[in-house]
Amino acid sequence: MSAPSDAPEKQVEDSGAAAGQKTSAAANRSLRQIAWQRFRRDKVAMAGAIVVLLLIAMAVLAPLLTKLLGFPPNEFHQSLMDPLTGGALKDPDDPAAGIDPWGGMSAEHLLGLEPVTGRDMFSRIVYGAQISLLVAFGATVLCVIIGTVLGIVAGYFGGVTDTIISRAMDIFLAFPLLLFAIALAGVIPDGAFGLEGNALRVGLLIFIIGFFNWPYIGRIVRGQTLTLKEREFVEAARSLGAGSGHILFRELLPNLITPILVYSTLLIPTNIIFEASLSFLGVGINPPTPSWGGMLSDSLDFYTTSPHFVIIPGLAIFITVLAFNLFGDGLRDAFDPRSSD
Amino acid sequence: MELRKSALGLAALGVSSALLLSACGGGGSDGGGSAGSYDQGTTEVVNASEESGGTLRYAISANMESTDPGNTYYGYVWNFSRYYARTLLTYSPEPGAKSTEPVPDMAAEMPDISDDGTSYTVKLRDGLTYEDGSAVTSEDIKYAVARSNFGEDALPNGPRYFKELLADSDDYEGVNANPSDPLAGFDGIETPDDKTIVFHLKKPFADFPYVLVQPQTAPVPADSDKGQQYQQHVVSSGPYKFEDDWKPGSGLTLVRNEEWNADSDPIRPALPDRITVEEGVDQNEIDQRLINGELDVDLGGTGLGPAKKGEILTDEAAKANVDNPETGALRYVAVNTEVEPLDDEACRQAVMYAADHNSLQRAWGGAAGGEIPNDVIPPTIKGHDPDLDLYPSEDDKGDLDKAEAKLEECGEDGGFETNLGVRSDRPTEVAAAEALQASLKRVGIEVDIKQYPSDSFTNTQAGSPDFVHENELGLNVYGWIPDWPTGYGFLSYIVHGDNIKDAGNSNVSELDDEQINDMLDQAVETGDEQEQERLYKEVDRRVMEAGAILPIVFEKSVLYRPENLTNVYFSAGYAMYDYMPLGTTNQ
Amino acid sequence: MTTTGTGQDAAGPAVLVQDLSITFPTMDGDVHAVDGLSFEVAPGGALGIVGESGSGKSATSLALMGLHRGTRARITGGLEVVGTDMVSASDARIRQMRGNDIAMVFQDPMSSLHPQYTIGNQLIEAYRTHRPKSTRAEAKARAVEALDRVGIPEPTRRVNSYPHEFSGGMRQRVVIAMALMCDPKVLLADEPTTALDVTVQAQILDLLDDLRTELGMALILVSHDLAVVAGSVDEVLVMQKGKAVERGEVRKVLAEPEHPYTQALLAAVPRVEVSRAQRRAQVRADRAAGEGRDAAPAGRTGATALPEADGSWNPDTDPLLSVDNVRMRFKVRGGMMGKSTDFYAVDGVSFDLHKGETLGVVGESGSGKSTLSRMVMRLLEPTEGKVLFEGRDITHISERKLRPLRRDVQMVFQNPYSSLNPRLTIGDSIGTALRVQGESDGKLIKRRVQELLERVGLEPLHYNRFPHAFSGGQRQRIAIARALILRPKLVICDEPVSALDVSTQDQVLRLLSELQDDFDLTYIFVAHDLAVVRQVSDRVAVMKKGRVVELSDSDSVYEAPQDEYTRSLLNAAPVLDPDEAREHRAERVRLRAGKGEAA
Amino acid sequence: MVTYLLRRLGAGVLLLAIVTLVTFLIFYVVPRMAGQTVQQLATMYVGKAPTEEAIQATIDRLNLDQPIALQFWEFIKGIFVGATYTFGGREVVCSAPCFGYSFQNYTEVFPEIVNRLPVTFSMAIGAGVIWLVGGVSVGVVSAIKKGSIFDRLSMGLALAGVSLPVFFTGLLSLAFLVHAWGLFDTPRYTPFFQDPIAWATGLFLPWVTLAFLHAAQYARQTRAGMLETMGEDYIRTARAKGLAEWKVILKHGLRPTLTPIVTIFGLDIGLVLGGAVLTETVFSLNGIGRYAVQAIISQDLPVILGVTLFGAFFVVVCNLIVDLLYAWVDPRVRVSG
Repeated sequence: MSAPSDAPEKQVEDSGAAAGQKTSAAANRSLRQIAWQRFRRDKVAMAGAIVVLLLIAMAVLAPLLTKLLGFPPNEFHQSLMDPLTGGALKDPDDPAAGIDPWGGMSAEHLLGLEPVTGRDMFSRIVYGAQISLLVAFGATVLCVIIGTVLGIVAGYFGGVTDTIISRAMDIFLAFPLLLFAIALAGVIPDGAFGLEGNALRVGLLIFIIGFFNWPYIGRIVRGQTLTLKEREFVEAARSLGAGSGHILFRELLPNLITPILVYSTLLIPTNIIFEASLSFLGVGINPPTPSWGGMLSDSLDFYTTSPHFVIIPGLAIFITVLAFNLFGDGLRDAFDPRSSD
Repeated sequence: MELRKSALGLAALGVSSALLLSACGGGGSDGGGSAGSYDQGTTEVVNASEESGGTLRYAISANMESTDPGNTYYGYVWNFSRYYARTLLTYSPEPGAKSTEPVPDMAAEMPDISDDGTSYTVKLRDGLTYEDGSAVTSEDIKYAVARSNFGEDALPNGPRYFKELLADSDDYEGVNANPSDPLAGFDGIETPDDKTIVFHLKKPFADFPYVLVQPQTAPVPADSDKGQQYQQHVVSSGPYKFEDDWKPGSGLTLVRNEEWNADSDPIRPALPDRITVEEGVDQNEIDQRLINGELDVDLGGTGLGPAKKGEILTDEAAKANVDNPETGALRYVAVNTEVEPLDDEACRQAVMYAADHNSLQRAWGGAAGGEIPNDVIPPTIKGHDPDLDLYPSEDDKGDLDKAEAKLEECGEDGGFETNLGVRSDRPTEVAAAEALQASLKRVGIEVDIKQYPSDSFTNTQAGSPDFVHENELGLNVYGWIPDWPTGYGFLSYIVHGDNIKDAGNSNVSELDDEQINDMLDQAVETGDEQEQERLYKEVDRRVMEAGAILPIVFEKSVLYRPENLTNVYFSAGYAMYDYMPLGTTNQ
Repeated sequence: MTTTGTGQDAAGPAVLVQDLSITFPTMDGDVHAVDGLSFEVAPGGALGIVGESGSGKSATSLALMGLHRGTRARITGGLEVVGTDMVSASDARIRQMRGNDIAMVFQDPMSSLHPQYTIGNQLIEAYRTHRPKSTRAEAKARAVEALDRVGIPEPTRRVNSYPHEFSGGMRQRVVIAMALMCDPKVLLADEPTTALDVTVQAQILDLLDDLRTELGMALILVSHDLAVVAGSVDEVLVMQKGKAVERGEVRKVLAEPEHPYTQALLAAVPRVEVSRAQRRAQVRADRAAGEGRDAAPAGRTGATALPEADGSWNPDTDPLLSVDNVRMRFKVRGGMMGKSTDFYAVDGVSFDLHKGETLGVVGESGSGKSTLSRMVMRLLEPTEGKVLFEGRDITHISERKLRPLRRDVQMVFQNPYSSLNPRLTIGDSIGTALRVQGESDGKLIKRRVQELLERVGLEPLHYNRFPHAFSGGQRQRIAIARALILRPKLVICDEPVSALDVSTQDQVLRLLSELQDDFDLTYIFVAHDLAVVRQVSDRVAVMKKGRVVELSDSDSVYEAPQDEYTRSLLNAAPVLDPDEAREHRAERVRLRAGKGEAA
Repeated sequence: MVTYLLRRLGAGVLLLAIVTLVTFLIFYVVPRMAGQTVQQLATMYVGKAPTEEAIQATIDRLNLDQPIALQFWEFIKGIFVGATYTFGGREVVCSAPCFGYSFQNYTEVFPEIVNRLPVTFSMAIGAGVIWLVGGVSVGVVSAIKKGSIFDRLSMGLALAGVSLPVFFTGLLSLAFLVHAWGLFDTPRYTPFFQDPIAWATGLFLPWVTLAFLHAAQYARQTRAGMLETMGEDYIRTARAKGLAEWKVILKHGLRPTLTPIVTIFGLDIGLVLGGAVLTETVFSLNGIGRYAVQAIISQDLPVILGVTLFGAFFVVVCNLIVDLLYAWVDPRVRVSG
């Protein structure tokens, strides 16, 4: 703790005419409007946002989509598959014609067929999005809740509270996270905490990812709170007689929403990858429910005969993560007061 | 032997590779230069040669279970450990059906059986020595049996047949109970002199020679025993010895044991000068290196991983280096006889009718992965009945009408719900589970797949009746390869009611049928082979009728024979290539 | 000390600017930062460029250094420095010029030095860039010399120090030393003292003046403050919105400004010689004139009345606020052993404050004036001493018990940009006070807030707008409204105008004065600007290092200062009259000669 | 300076202690809370003949029925003074630092980890150098050439890089570069001192795979930091001195930008040293990460515990080194701490 500076902030705003004039031009627009305008101009970010929306729509409308464009995700089509290698046949009526290098992609099966079972890849990808997004969003929400509450409390109260919470964040960051997550997912038996099957798996994934990733949000919120609490409006609120609760949630929180929003958007792709990694390592969702990471881990057995099985789930993860990253980056830039255009 | 299925895809991740070691299945190898033909090694010696020298290179996708012959249940260790640990008997070193016959190794000749069938006397050959030159004595063999079977701190990983079978030993508490005289009270084995060993059985047991094939009869000098740590350096009685101490995961190198006396050993030509084992190599990597000639044998013996298998089987030229033998393993779904509503035989039969065998076989890799079975006992074992077909259906896709009728019969019109346990890290088994789930759904049987780690599956989940009942695991994907290739060796553990255990239970169906139990007991007490075959066939039919075992495939492995490997053939006894005669043209 | 090879015409002007225009393209269209600017500076001459925010003065100085390159600024017109055209010269040529022919001193000494290199390293680098053949030792000797020249004590030792080991004033000296390394022909100082305290400012200005005369450099001094340039330049150029509105000899411009903007600017500058009474009288007169009638309450109309006779406060009654020997201790961590040491930000301050009075608190940074105001406000709990409000000891009472008291004591903060929550509408910001104090009738709150908004000169319609829609002056009005919504008795104004341009400053000061009349307020007015404090205060306390060194009625403090520190402060204050400024400078030189240099 | 270091050291030790405790609790207590009994736990380690006596013997041998606090104490004691175990009736001394014996294959945990360290170290060093040098230089060039084609391309690539899970790139490179097209040999570890060239070529693919992800992140971070630094006043000062632009960038711009990068680098390297789980598993490299995964699959608690602690240890040590570097890079830290 150091003495509060008495130094008057004498920075005269003369960073060039541009700044001055722009302020007045922007005066009648709210920050969000400005951000939205900037964001709209950012074509790449807009593309990201559109893909994100499409993905969410895809996940939500999965049953409808598969009804219209595909097959039930767990329906076998083994008559289309080569029994020996598991690959999709070029011509199901003529097994001798060999294996289709495109994995049986056709107007019926847009993304081809899963080796051996012949399940429709399109449906499985679409349903896989459900799990991926559900877990990623759930975990992000958990991160945000824990991170915000602890971050704001640490930042605002400082002292011992801050030390304890900051150390806790250090500890979480010092854990070999992935190891821990797989280990933990492995030691929890089915039926624990009154949950069973996929409800338990999803709950567990959300809990593990959320519980271990909150320090990322926590640190940002704490940092922002530290800066914000030096702002005079906090003192002003105190001098009006406002209590801590009022200051934390009425004065500070509204100012934190933007960074929280931005960073949770950027946390979602991290969480998607995390979920995929866990599924890949075999501690994900139960079969036959499809998950992207799980499909990828199954795919290595078939890369020689069905390369699409490696590529499609990988691309699904890649595109989703990329879209969220683009969206989040764009959001951050749009809200960044320093970005000049 | 323990039945393990290699989980190839994930092997790449190391995930399943930890679990995939297989007791059965074979490592690929093939005669040098002169390529054999497709499946030649299943029935003939390929690339026969007496050329010695060179380094024979093994690799395995996980870590070796153990090097200690007393502490292993994996077929590949049983096969491999013979390089440095000789057993009393071993499987006949020749291809085809004869490879399942026990022949003398350290024993001078086959055991002398007493008239009542309860005592087996074995004479040791002359010239048996350890790597330090000292002589192998009958007491060392008795000690080895004691350390691996008796007492609460017996070595944990091996079988316990001696404990079950030997007379006058129930009070014996193991080699650590009395440090001054470790064998005091162990009266089931007599060692009248250094060259004679007599086994006293509680009752006649016709398959006992097969028990003497197991590596637990390899001699261990009492003063070298370090409990589980003995695996670091097994004192060699064979043609090779450890170059350095073994640490799990860091590989093993064997060099020639100069004290080994070739005259005393009819089994091992001991061609290579050095033998190396690399552990923890990705399955695809192993396959690739076999194909490139950078490796000689896949130690695990389970054959090519799915990725390379697909590639090789579709390549006519490469196929010449492939053998596709039956491993003697049955992959099946254990239909539990206690969990409702499957406690009703009709409900189990409904499952049998509804299953789509074509789909299940595809999950196992199609025809190269195994044949669709109509009974339980594999074709290589006496008692197999090729004419049995209790649940016929068109194209093996299941008979839904019959299934529905059976459902009605057991009062579950329209189906029921149950759970299906499966080892999560074995993609093939998971695929089979999914296939079964899909086919049962056709008659309204809703199956929920529950995944468990394979390391604990037999001990604590599928192998724990309490767990099975509590979690209503009506179905479990399981597999069995016999510890020895007879009807009893195959059937007793998976269908004999007396073998239902609280933990580590392999009678996952919990089938306890008096008729079956009696017939099995009779079969193993009689020495009459025809009577045995009749009884086994009867049991086979009865098990199928009871619907306790839904066979998936009689498994086949796809073994690759590198061209620089000599004297390659498939040994049905170990369900993989016989490792002892192998030589290499690689220097 | 002639520089080699620049080949400039010694007779030509050092800087020649002709019809200079600088344009920035932005998403709202082009912004003309500078528009048709022309001036010249003779070798050894001094030009002051004065203007408020956005006048284009900084853009001009950056262009003079060629620092606009690499940005999107577009430049037209002529821009010559010692004969080289800075617009068309090659990048290499420009680099050769920088530091060598024209050097620059920047506004913020805290950030213009690289924090990770020693100052020696940075000075040597400046030298060897232009004297590649020189040895490191030569450059170091030169650096020590330059540091010595700008008045850094123990330059041989300090040359190895890092910037953070220096105070702000010292850092600015280092920056100047860096500028001097290669004997430039032109020294460009852009707001060189804005971030500094008044006494330090005086020292830096004196130093620049010295260097100019001694080394014969041309000086361009850019500032927002006419008073700062008054004593240091020969010629002054006043800029507004990118254009030069007036240019001429400094005395003439200051004495007889021609352009209305210059006039307004001059009028707005608070003058230290104007007393409280004069100021108050003028404000009231202006107000009366503006409203067309006498708006002040009865009994207060004496436009020429002296403060004592004003009757608005009476020293004999019980004081509204009584501060008794308060101290505020902070633990300062650091030092070599990581131990914390005690530091008293406020150390034994006592005073009484009566109803209707305005107490000015003046001091430089670190004097403890803000800490003092926060203790009175009970945002900080004093370590020792007592604070009595209306006779009640509030020194250590709890936050909960403090709440009702908050109605009576309020504060206006320094920085209107940070004192308003950017995420709350101004209506919410102001209304919060009522809500926190237990008022739940939304309509009532809104009505009262809107009334008050109108009173401080804003539209009631602004109720739902967010702070960013307002200018600095407007925001400060909002902050004042927030402070007044609870009808407090005492308002503490902590540097309320220091972040504002001079013209806005004047308006806000007037508003505060009017409100004091209307709402019967008592003020504690904290500021570093002596002139501002004099104009608003009945009594003035001068603080230095946590202590009050002088406390008296304002006229006596200003006209007959008792304490030496007060005198040096007054002496350092920039004045508008160039002659007076020079007198002050001479006086300072005498003082310094007496006791040695200290910054 | 010394105090500063001591303080950081103390904090690190405390951190390790807490990590140990928490890890211990999670693996020994959480499963119990979720309903696992001591018998069930022991059944996993009893081997192939899980009779009641054998299970009881296992419980006794592994002390599973002792109070958790006591088990924890024994564990901690083992680290400092070693411990004695009984296997198959034989006493085995496990000298300090003893992290216990594997429940599954009876090997001492500590030497097992140490054995695998060279692999993991090699991974971390190679990949770390690639991603640091690659990421930072791309970031710097992008920042300087902001808006250029290079900037757009490399930032596009970087964004793709951070969006590609390492197991996907790893699988792709294995499936196609190695197996299908045969452009590379299958990655494998050769000890550096045995054959440095084989060491580098054998690990090249894993390095690049792991580095790609991080390099992308570093490039983005460097670029952002560089853009921010280049807007600082002292950069303007440096330019005003007439310094050549490259010198402004490399001497004045890069150093402050690197300061936060060093912090992240320390943390990342620490995490990789604790086991690049995915990379090591994908490429079947026998490092700590793969050891850990295998231990997790076989539920081998002492190994899981040991590896986790090692991982945390590396993170803490690397952070400590970062703190030192920090003091070196940024003189302000030296005083204030």
